[in-house]
Amino acid sequence: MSIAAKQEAAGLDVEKALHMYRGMVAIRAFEERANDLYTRALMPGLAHLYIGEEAIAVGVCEALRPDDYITSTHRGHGHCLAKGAVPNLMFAELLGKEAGYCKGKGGSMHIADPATGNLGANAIVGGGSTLATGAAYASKMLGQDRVAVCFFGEGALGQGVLYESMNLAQLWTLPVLYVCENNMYCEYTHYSETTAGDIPSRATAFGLASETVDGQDVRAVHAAASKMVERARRGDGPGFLLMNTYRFRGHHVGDIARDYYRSKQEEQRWMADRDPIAIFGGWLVSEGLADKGALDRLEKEVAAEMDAAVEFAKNAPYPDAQRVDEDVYA
Amino acid sequence: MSIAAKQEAAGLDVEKALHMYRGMVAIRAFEERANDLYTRALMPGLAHLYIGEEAIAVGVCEALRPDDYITSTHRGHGHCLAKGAVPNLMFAELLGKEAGYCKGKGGSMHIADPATGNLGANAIVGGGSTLATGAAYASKMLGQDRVAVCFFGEGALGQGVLYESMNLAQLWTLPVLYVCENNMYCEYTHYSETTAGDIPSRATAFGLASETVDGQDVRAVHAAASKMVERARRGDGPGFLLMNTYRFRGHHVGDIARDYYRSKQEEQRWMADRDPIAIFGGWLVSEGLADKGALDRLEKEVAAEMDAAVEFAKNAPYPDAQRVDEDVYA
Amino acid sequence: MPDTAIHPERSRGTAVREISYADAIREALAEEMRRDPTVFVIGEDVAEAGTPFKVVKGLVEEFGKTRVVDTPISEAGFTGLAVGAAMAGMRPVVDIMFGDFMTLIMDQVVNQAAKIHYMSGGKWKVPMVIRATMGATRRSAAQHSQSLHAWPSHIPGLKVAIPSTPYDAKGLLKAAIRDDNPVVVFEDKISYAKVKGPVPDEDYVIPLGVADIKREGSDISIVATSSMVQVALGAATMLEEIGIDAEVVDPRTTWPLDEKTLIESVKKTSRCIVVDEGYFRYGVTGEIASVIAEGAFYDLDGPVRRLGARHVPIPFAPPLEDATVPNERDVVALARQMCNK
Amino acid sequence: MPDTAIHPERSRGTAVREISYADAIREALAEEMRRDPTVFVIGEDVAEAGTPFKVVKGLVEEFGKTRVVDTPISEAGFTGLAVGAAMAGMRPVVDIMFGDFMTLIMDQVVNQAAKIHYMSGGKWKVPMVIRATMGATRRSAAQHSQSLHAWPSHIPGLKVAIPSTPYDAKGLLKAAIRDDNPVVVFEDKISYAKVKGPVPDEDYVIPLGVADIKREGSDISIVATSSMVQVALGAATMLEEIGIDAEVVDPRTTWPLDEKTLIESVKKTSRCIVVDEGYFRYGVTGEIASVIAEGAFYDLDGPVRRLGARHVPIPFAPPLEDATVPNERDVVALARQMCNK
Ligand SMILES: Cc1ncc(C[n+]2csc(CCOP(=O)(O)OP(=O)(O)O)c2C)c(N)n1
Ligand SMILES: Cc1ncc(C[n+]2csc(CCOP(=O)(O)OP(=O)(O)O)c2C)c(N)n1
Ligand SMILES: [Mg+2]
Ligand SMILES: [Mg+2]
Repeated sequence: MSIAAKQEAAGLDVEKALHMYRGMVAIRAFEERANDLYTRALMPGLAHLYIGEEAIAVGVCEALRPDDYITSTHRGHGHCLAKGAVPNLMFAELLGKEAGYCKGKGGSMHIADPATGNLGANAIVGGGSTLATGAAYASKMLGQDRVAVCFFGEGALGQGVLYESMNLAQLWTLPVLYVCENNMYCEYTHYSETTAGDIPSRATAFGLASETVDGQDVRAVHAAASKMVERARRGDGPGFLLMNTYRFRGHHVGDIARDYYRSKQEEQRWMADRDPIAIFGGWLVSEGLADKGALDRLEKEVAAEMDAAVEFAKNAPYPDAQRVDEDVYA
Repeated sequence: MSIAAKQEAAGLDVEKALHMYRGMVAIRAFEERANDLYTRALMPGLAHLYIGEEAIAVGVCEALRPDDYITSTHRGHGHCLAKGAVPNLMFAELLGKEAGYCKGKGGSMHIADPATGNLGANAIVGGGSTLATGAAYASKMLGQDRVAVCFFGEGALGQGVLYESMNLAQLWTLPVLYVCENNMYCEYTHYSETTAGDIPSRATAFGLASETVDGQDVRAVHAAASKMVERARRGDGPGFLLMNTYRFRGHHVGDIARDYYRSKQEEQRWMADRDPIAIFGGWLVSEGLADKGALDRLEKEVAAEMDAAVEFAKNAPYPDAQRVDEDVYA
Repeated sequence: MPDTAIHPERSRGTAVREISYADAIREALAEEMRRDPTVFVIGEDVAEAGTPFKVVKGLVEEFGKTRVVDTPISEAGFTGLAVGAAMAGMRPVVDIMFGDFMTLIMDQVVNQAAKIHYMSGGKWKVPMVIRATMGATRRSAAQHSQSLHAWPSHIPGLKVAIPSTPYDAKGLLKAAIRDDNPVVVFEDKISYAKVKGPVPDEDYVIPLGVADIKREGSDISIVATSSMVQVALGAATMLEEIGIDAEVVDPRTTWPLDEKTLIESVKKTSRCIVVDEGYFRYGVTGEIASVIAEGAFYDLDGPVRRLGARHVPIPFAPPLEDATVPNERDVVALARQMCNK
Repeated sequence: MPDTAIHPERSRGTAVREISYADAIREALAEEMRRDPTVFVIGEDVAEAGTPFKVVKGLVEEFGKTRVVDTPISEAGFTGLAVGAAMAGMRPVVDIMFGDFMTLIMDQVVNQAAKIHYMSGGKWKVPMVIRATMGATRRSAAQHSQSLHAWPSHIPGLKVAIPSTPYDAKGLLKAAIRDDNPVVVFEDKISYAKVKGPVPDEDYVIPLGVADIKREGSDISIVATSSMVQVALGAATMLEEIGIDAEVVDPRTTWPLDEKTLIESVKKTSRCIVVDEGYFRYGVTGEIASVIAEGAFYDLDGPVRRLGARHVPIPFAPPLEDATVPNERDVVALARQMCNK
């Protein structure tokens, strides 16, 4: 069967698959450019890259509607893009420009956008957990069927408010999904030094449905998320997904000398064997749903789009200093 | 066999049993007098009575050494007495007198006493959880083998910091025991409205050893607590005990009209069938370890002691107003 | 529905009923819940119990348990939930039973609610109210007696109201609920039942940021907040007897702060005492006194003086606790000294 | 072990080495940990990583992981644990990576640590230190840039230090660790690497509650805290050129507050600016300005003036963030205006 024929046979799923592939490639390309902007001292603040974890944001957000909600973290570029943010306004925000999503007031750690249901990246670890729960609460009270997804790193398992949130969500059967990205490190500390017991039990103890997923496999992520999202949307209550993954880079761009907390070999093993883009690309090709050439072309397209977005952001002006007093009060 | 012979056969255990019986009777007698002082407007503030839950404080504290630590709650009289506090200084504190445990500065909700390892009753729900964990931490760092017990109502399961504490305790194998007194109500709300999932799992999720106990049976409480305390003392880490119990009275003395949140029948059922003192007294008599007369005499003795303590407190002077500025800084 | 009246000034003459501070608050909530289906009340024991202070008693009967929501003892959790719900279209009114528990929700209030509008470049809004109590002398000891309104007053993005009368409590709370920003309202526990006053029947709001002259006078300005307004008025009556005519000014909101009214009062009287029930040091009086001292410096006869709660945790014993909060005698003594009488 | 020197005054001449603010803090910790085995450091990424600011780097190598303790991201949990540990015989030094996370620990600090000594009638002690950072202009945006030292300064039972120099940072931190009360020390993030200064080799402490005159002058007093001390000194140099002789006074601790030194300086100069990096409103400047205005009223040429961070959440964009924190130009402009030059 030709690729076209196979694609036709697979129908809508192929479109979705290619959309997810493109989404992961876009995040990777975005983050590479953020890295570059940062190292060239064009991006102020800190840059926490999502490279290596793309399958999670993409697989989960592919299961969401545009009007569904997400909350994100300090490592939030991937979630924001996957939920529909456009790269030029994101880069502009990363550079602190007036054209950015938050008029330059938020920066990398605070991208927010009502139009795509993005309640905001959040620089307080665990900070999104109550916000997502609250959006789910509003959805239910307003008789909507919008679902809220709370993305967080396994570090947030240390914040008690997460348990308060899960308890409320389960008590009130709220349409919220807690997605724990266990990339094995909180900053410079291995999660085994910070996490006693067993992660999924921390959700099932409160009665939540829970599943553990290979976070490098976008198909697995998407399948699990779809199930949980539909369940929540139906009114069957909150869910918890433990995503096992890995942060390919440092905690932030400046975190270079990392041997004191993790080995080069470990990093290389993950990058070689467990790259979510390579895994999914390989699958697409082996299933005959796309050929290497097409994927390469897609990557080039994305690269061009990202380069243009970077140019847009670089050329965009900073906000006037007097804007500082605006937007404090609504 | 005569009672004396039976007692001799049972050896030390009888002494312990009678000590526990006396402890429960003392708490009951103390609380009845607190109730009386309060309703006669002699006790300022609020009075949260422990009546009905005596077996827990007594059964647990009987497993502790004098130098072990406890933290207590707003409903703390029972814990303090069981850990060795003397009634006259407690009543004096309840009345805000200079002679009280805290020179009148703490009151009913803040009885504290280094001499008996009492880190303090605490009016912040869940507030004791980190303090007990910290005392256990100090014990371990200082190479002592002191154990810390954190008493709390099931309402504290709503406070995230409890989960933070249990995680730390398990990670660092601390000698601390979390004792959850599920008396089924947080103030005026049934615990099923506030508690999703399953209580013991909230501890086992963090890896803690856990056991569910009939909190009206002081022997069961004592057995479970002894096991957990010895385990902790040996260095085998923290434990969690879920004690099922019932608050015989209102949330505080002024909480009279209670039908809107619980029925008279429910209360009467518990008082008739599940009174911890009656249950244990009955057992002592049926096992032939004490006779009714002896128990009655003991009750009278306790009553006299409590009456004297109340007199002491009533006659004790208030602190001078200028004392207000003392003890702010050490 | 008739148009809402905007009353920047204290009601004078229009009111016919005398109701309590607690009743006024309950009325404000009920009216706003009727007016706007997105308003809901959330907190511990707010439904059938109506809180330990009974201040929201009766609401659950009218609005049901989905709009008067009992929570677990999870102050951080349900306050944060309210922030998210506010972003997503609701207007939550959070009940913090004791203002001392503000300690548990500062992250949700300060790092989230207060900043989300700004951090998002004005895109998200957080229209929510936090009702917390304040006030000592209830023998509730150190963890249930604090007046922590200075903390949120310090934080850009928050508004803070501290009503002293039933009229103000109702009008400010209604304004807070309609405001598109997070507003923290501190209610004095003692005033709930003790303070009664005229409240008009008709719908009205009091704009946030407008001070009210509770008593006019020419010799000295007493700027007083919350429970201290009653103290100041009592002191003013006593001062009148010895020929000192005190003006009592109630800022009503610490933020926005009606600097103009405060400064003008002091320009007129040339003397000023600021009295507040919060801890004295680094509290509300420092800011207000500084604003007045800057704005009315050349009209001042002497320094602006301040009274606040003693620099001690609130003790339990009645004679000790009574020594911690400013009272009428303290105000009178200071005013006499300042007026050389 | 030689006796500890008590240096109420800024080191003058005895010091031979110039070290950074971060190094001074690390030295203080190391020396106290050597001196007293009950002292330990606890916080996120404090061990091998030495915190993101590298300020405690190296301690784990000397003292091991049982005394330099990496924690989960549980600020409330480990701060509360430290309170309990302090009661039970230890002297914990808690590391709060960003002062913004004070929001998460206020209950442990304010309702527990600050009150336990008092509530227990003086029986329990809580000898612990909380080290938190402060300071903006690092492009860290609204949740990682705040200077929240006004909050604990408001609370009886706490002491609060805000060192501005390596010398002060070391001496105050050592005093804080030896103090039997909970002490919150706010360290300016920018100063860690940027500010260097003389620090003597020998053991010394600086008593909490003693201000330091960082520069003597006769025309105007600039009372400055933490990062603002460098700003004030820079401004003083610029003012000197136009003939204004500014005195720069650093309270070093907001509580206890050395009122006497502040007031005396202003009595001498008759003009005063108070400058602090925290949010302007209801912050540190209000209290200090009020204390000075009360104490030096009759010597003042004009009102005490204040500079603080703008009343906005800290924005990310550099031109916006730079507009939020007082700088040398602001101080100079205000001083010129006050001195009519
Ligand atoms: C409440 C809070 N504490 C500490 C920090 C500092 N901090 C930023 S990211 C981070 C580690 C987060 O780890 P994790 O949640 O696993 O997310 P990851 O970075 O691995 O994606 C820490 C400690 C913070 N931002 N918020
Ligand atoms: C953090 C906090 N929130 C709320 C309260 C008010 N409050 C005092 S006791 C109580 C109920 C506690 O219930 P539980 O923990 O089950 O203990 P019980 O009274 O049943 O012994 C509440 C909500 C408080 N003291 N502390
Ligand atoms: Mg992680
Ligand atoms: Mg209970």
